[in-house]
Amino acid sequence: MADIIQIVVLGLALGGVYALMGSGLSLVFGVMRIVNLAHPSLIMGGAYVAYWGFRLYGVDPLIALPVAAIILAATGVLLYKLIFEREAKSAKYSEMTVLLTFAIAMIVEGGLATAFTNTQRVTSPGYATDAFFIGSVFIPKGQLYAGMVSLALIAALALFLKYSRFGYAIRATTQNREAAELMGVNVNMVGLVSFAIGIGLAGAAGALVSFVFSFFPSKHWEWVAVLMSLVVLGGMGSILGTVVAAYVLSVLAAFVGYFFGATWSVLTFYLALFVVLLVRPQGLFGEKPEMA
Amino acid sequence: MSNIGETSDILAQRKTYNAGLSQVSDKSRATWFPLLLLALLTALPALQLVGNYNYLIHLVLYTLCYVVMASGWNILGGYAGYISLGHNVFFAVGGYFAGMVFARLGISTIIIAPIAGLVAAALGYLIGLITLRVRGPSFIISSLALVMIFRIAFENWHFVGGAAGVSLQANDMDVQWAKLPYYYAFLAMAAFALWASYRIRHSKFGLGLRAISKDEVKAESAGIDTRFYKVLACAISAFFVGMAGAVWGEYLTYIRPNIFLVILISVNMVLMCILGGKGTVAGPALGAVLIVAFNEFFVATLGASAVNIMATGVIMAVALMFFPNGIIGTLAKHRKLPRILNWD
Amino acid sequence: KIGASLPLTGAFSIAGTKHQQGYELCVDLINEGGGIMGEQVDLIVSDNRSDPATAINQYERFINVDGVDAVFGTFSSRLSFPVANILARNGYVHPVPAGGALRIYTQGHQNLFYFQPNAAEYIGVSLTGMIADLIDEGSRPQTAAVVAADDFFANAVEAGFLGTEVIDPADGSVVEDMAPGYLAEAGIEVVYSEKWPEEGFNDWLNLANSIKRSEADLIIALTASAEEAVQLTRALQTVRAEPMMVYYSQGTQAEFYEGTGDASESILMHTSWHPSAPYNGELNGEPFSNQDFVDAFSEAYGAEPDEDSAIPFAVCQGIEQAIRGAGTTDNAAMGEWLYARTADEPVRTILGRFSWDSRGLPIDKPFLIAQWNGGELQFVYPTDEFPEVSELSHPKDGF
Amino acid sequence: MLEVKNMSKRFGGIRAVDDCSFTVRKGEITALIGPNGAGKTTAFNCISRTMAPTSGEVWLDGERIDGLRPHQITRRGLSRTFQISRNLADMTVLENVICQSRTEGWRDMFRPALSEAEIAKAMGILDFLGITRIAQEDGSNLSYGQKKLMDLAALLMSDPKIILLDEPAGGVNPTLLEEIVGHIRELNAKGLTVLIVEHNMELIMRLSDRVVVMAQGTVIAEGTPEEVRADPAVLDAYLGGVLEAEE
Amino acid sequence: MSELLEVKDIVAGYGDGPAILNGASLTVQPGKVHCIIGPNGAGKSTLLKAICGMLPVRSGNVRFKGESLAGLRPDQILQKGICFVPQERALFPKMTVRENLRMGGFSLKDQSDLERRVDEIEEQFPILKERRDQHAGTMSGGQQQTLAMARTMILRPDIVMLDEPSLGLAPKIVQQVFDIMKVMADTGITILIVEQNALLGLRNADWGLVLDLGRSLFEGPANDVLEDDRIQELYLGGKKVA
Ligand SMILES: Nc1ncnc2c1ncn2[C@@H]1O[C@H](COP(=O)(O)OP(=O)(O)OP(=O)(O)O)[C@@H](O)[C@H]1O
Ligand SMILES: Nc1ncnc2c1ncn2[C@@H]1O[C@H](COP(=O)(O)OP(=O)(O)OP(=O)(O)O)[C@@H](O)[C@H]1O
Ligand SMILES: [Mg+2]
Ligand SMILES: [Mg+2]
Repeated sequence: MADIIQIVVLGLALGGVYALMGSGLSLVFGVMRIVNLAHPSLIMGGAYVAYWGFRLYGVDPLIALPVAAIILAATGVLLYKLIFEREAKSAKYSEMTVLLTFAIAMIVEGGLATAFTNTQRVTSPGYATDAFFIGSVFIPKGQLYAGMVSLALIAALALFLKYSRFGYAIRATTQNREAAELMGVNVNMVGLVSFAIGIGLAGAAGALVSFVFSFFPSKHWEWVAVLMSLVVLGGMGSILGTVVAAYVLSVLAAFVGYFFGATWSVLTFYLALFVVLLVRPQGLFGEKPEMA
Repeated sequence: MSNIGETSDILAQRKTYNAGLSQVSDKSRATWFPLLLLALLTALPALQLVGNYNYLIHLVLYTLCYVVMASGWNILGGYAGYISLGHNVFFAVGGYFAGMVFARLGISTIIIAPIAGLVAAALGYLIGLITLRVRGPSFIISSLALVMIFRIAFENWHFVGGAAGVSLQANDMDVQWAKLPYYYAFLAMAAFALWASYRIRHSKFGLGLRAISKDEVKAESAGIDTRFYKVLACAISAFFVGMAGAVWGEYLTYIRPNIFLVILISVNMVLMCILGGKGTVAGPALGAVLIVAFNEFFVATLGASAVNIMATGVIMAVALMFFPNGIIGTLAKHRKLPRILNWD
Repeated sequence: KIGASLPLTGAFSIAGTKHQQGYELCVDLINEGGGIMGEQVDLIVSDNRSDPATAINQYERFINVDGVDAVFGTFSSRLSFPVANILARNGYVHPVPAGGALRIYTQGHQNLFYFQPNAAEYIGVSLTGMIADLIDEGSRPQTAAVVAADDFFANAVEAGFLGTEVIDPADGSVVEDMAPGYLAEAGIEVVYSEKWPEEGFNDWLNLANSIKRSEADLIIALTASAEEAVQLTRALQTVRAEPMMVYYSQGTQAEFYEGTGDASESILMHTSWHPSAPYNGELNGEPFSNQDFVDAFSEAYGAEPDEDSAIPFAVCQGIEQAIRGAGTTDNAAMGEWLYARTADEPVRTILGRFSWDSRGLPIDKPFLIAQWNGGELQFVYPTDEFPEVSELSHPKDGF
Repeated sequence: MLEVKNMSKRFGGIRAVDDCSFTVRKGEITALIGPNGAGKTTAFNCISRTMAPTSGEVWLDGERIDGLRPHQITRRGLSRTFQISRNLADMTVLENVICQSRTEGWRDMFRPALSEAEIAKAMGILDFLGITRIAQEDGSNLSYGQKKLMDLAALLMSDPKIILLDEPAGGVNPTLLEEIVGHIRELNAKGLTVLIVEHNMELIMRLSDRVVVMAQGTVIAEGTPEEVRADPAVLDAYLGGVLEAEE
Repeated sequence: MSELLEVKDIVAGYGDGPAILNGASLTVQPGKVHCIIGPNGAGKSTLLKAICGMLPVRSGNVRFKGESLAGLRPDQILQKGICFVPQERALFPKMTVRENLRMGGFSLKDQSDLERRVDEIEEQFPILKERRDQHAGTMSGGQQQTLAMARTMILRPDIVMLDEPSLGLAPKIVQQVFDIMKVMADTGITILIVEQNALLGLRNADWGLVLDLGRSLFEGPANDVLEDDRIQELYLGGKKVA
């Protein structure tokens, strides 16, 4: 029994981190229809901000988090202005963005590697390698804190989207850009702000990741497929779905790893994706595509 | 208040107005160009008689390999609009099938290639039945997941060497000529792929695929068996990619999961098609030439480093932003496409 | 002109970058000393992104476009394996800095020279030897947990420990049967074994927890990537595993210590090189000791060297001596010269003396075992090689 | 010829089509009218199988077709247009139209699509509808009315036995509409069966042989145009006394 | 007669394609209902899009209350008081009916005022009240049109431009729509519609405009347009019904 609890705890702990990593991706897709393959590489950027804060000034990554978020959000603004503002008008928009963000991922990776070398990094605040023990069950502190911070951020985001006037504008733009424009929404601004928020979340996730995983510039490829699976599984653009998928799958993967071996735990994410797509093509929380 | 003239007048005016707006399509194309290209490429290895052009041959061969794969990809990704980041699964299946036959039975992969292609096509058919039920980003991501699944499967399949892979016997020809069998195999496959690509694009099947890429509900109600069309397109495109994989394995003398199942390969296929012009015949070929050339250029000038990755990213971004329909597509749209590149 | 393709980016970038430093330092020193036979050496390094196909392509380029006179090998079994075929076909001497898996050497190539002590499959003997020699009967580990990345190199090491057959999947033939395995020979029972995939594995805590719960006295973790070693260590620390002894196949780098800190205490790893090993090599026809290398490296890069720079340095020494010895850059002659080395007339490098058997594996060279103690990587075994041996600290006092 | 039996379609709590039955007789023009949201489009969708009905049967020429896939239904000679026209971007209008022509078997699939015969046939239809000039235009760059016309053209390309038109007159210029009406009549005279949804009462009255009136998912009246127009239930639910004003 | 909106000789087209409008002109007087008719593809929708800022005007000018609208974004033009319902209706398919109505008043800052206006509209259109929690995308064509129309009224703009408001509506509703339009006009909202149901449109309008070949062919009181024989033949289906 303790084993089972332990596995669930570990799954949940990892799930919290994935949830934040995936939610920015989900937001950007939801609002902008951008499948942001560069998201993981931008998370990496956030992780480097936290790393240098820790290394040079001994700043705790949790404190560096807002800084990382702001720096990355600014990067988001820049990217949007340079690239996506023009693209928004293109008919080939959604497939173009897949490739453009792929290109951005390469640029970010190359940039980070040039600036910081390809050496692996990790920040080591005391809690990163500590745990609470409850009986024989332990809860890793690092992941626990990361999970709690990420849940708080996601909740704040959800409330913002649901109740603020700007949140309304974001949703309207998501559904019908032209109509939103006609209703007096400055759609360009909406795109800009939501993109900045999404990338800012990547920055925040980066700060958390910096003490949960070790990282180096090209590592983001390892995250892409997992994060994307979560987003698709949850239903493209549904942040709630992404969060749920992150938790459910992490726990599931922990079980698979425990019973069938670590090799197969990664497979859980992809197989689950296929099964879900077979039974429910729109994902767990996605809306049914409209017909006729 | 303005006034209007006679009814017939208006009707006549309307005709001229309409004529002014209507589009004329440029139908001229230069068939001689691809044929000339084929002839030149056939003759190319003769250079070996006057010096060491091994690397040039290697590069052309490498490009041809990608021409086959990108053209194959284009049938599903370009015509039917299902962007797959998972086509290297077929590359791997073709490579492993032919490679293992070669390793165990000693039959050259060049002979096995069409069969390997069929094996890949059969797999493509099955996979298509499952994944082609979803569209857009979901499809892209599920194809990505497919690569991961196959990779993990191959890495744990000990019969084919697991993660470490299998080393294949190199042929015992003189170094100078050793590449030629593969070179001609790829040249033949590339020519075949382009021809098939042309035929399909102009067939009813191709038209149906293009309809599917735009609006599946409409296509279905137009009497097109969309499910079958899609899956067949997937199988055909898997066939080409699988064939290329078969010969590629023997050429490298090594098969292992991370030679075939790396994201970069499928990304290359996608990129070549988009850069050259997705859904056109010449696009994938042109894209393959350009991407391989960029790559070589960077290796030659910047050496290989992080800067290289960054530069590749920049080139890619710029190309996408300024040639949204690919080079062929964008030029054609502005009616600036040179005739020699109009293979459609 | 000498070419080297290295994984400067991608999964092996850490080691790859250090290899580049090793090669470059050596070539610089050769050139300062007037070059080889009066000619300056031009080193071309290119990045293969840890990708085998790219590595092959780059050696093609070195040979056919750059027209290099010799090549240096690349890092790790994964890349060395495919590269071996093309270098063999073109008749180039293939000095391998890292690529210990037996299967590379049993393909029948006549141009391979491995510049580390022994094939990966045989590494385990050093650990069990150390346990037998240095630890009292009563405090020896009785049980072991063996975890490994599903990687060419790690699998090879694992095969030795667990005593599995090494098979060539091309024809299904047995390359070598490692049975019963070093652990079994040493009377250590394997209570837990697990593999994780080569790339993209994140679930370290779970793995660590399983290891902990197996209550094994000895943890053996095998990987080719220092990053994974760090991850696993941190996870073991988090779950408060309490083994008696921990052994890794990677982790001699400064980055390992940076990532793990105090948790690195008492962790053992095998190494081909150690800064305090009193090996006397040769460069430019003159003696060049290991200490000289450490000094030169620190001066050039402002950091202490580690194994990943020292091995390629030795590779470079080997090639330099081969060219000098053969009196030509004809690779066939160089190869013959290298094969002709014996224990008495070896290639002298900062890794010690090398001579090779017909497969290209060094004859009679044991691995060293090192241990992190107080943030310093100390050399602990074998004790009879040279005087500057540190005391083994045992048992490990938690993470 | 076409028979709908007890068909129902629910969306969550909404019963868009509720136990609806009617028949379309061979060679006739039948009109399906009803207030907005009566379920006419949904009924079309269920007949052509663009949507799966919740329950009920559909028979075409004595053959049950509600289990078939949409393309199979189309191949059995039943074609439909969409209320909000769907057209294929990045394909010329000509291709849009030819796309709808029949394909039989493997060999036909790989035959060149834009053959002389097909082009001639398609151009003939476009010409008739007065939209020849947009033949090479991109299918998505059309005005609303042009899209409707293109839809109609594509429909005719498949040589259907029965066509289902969802508001073909909406947004079409009256002058042109006259011509279209004439053509539908002509086709009908040649044996084409038509089921048409329309809100233009004047058109319905002139064109149809029989009228089926739907409201809230069920058929509330059925009969000749005159009968239906006189039916008080229809007046109340649908016409709202407008017709008198028209006269 | 003071002009509220004046469009003079504008040229406009899509992207870098040919010009669709070649010097179309139009004057709009306050408080009146204006109806534009013309054959399919004449550029009627294009004209409305150009006015509300969705298409760049290549030459000529658009003045609203004497002020040029050149270079303004759609949301800015909306702020000035011009509301547009395109032919495709521009609803938010995955928002509920009520949320759609609320979006109509997006530029209102006062939330309680907005709620009140939404309530008012719901009273006027019972069907919207009934379906308030249904997603707009799942409503029937006619219901959607009703919603789109109703939504513009929330802002109480100076001008409402409707592209084929009667499209797909049942006769009963069509009459309601035109009645609402009259009410709007009475309250001082100027209305500009494009109609293919030309007879009905013109009958309910004060002023008519014939647009063909990308320019304005005829402009005058709605009755004059209705009476003109040639217009009858060319655009109204020939038969004289009235
Ligand atoms: N996808 C859907 N999901 C939920 N409800 C739907 C969906 N499609 C239609 N409905 C509902 O079903 C009912 C019937 O709609 P339908 O479109 O069939 O009406 P219609 O008769 O075609 O009306 P109109 O004349 O206005 O086009 C409507 O109340 C509508 O809201
Ligand atoms: N998005 C577009 N891109 C390019 N051309 C377009 C686009 N939309 C319309 N057109 C062209 O502009 C011309 C005028 O279109 P417009 O929509 O203004 O016509 P309309 O008068 O509203 O016709 P209808 O009564 O059929 O709605 C048409 O010939 C059409 O081909
Ligand atoms: Mg309808
Ligand atoms: Mg229009």
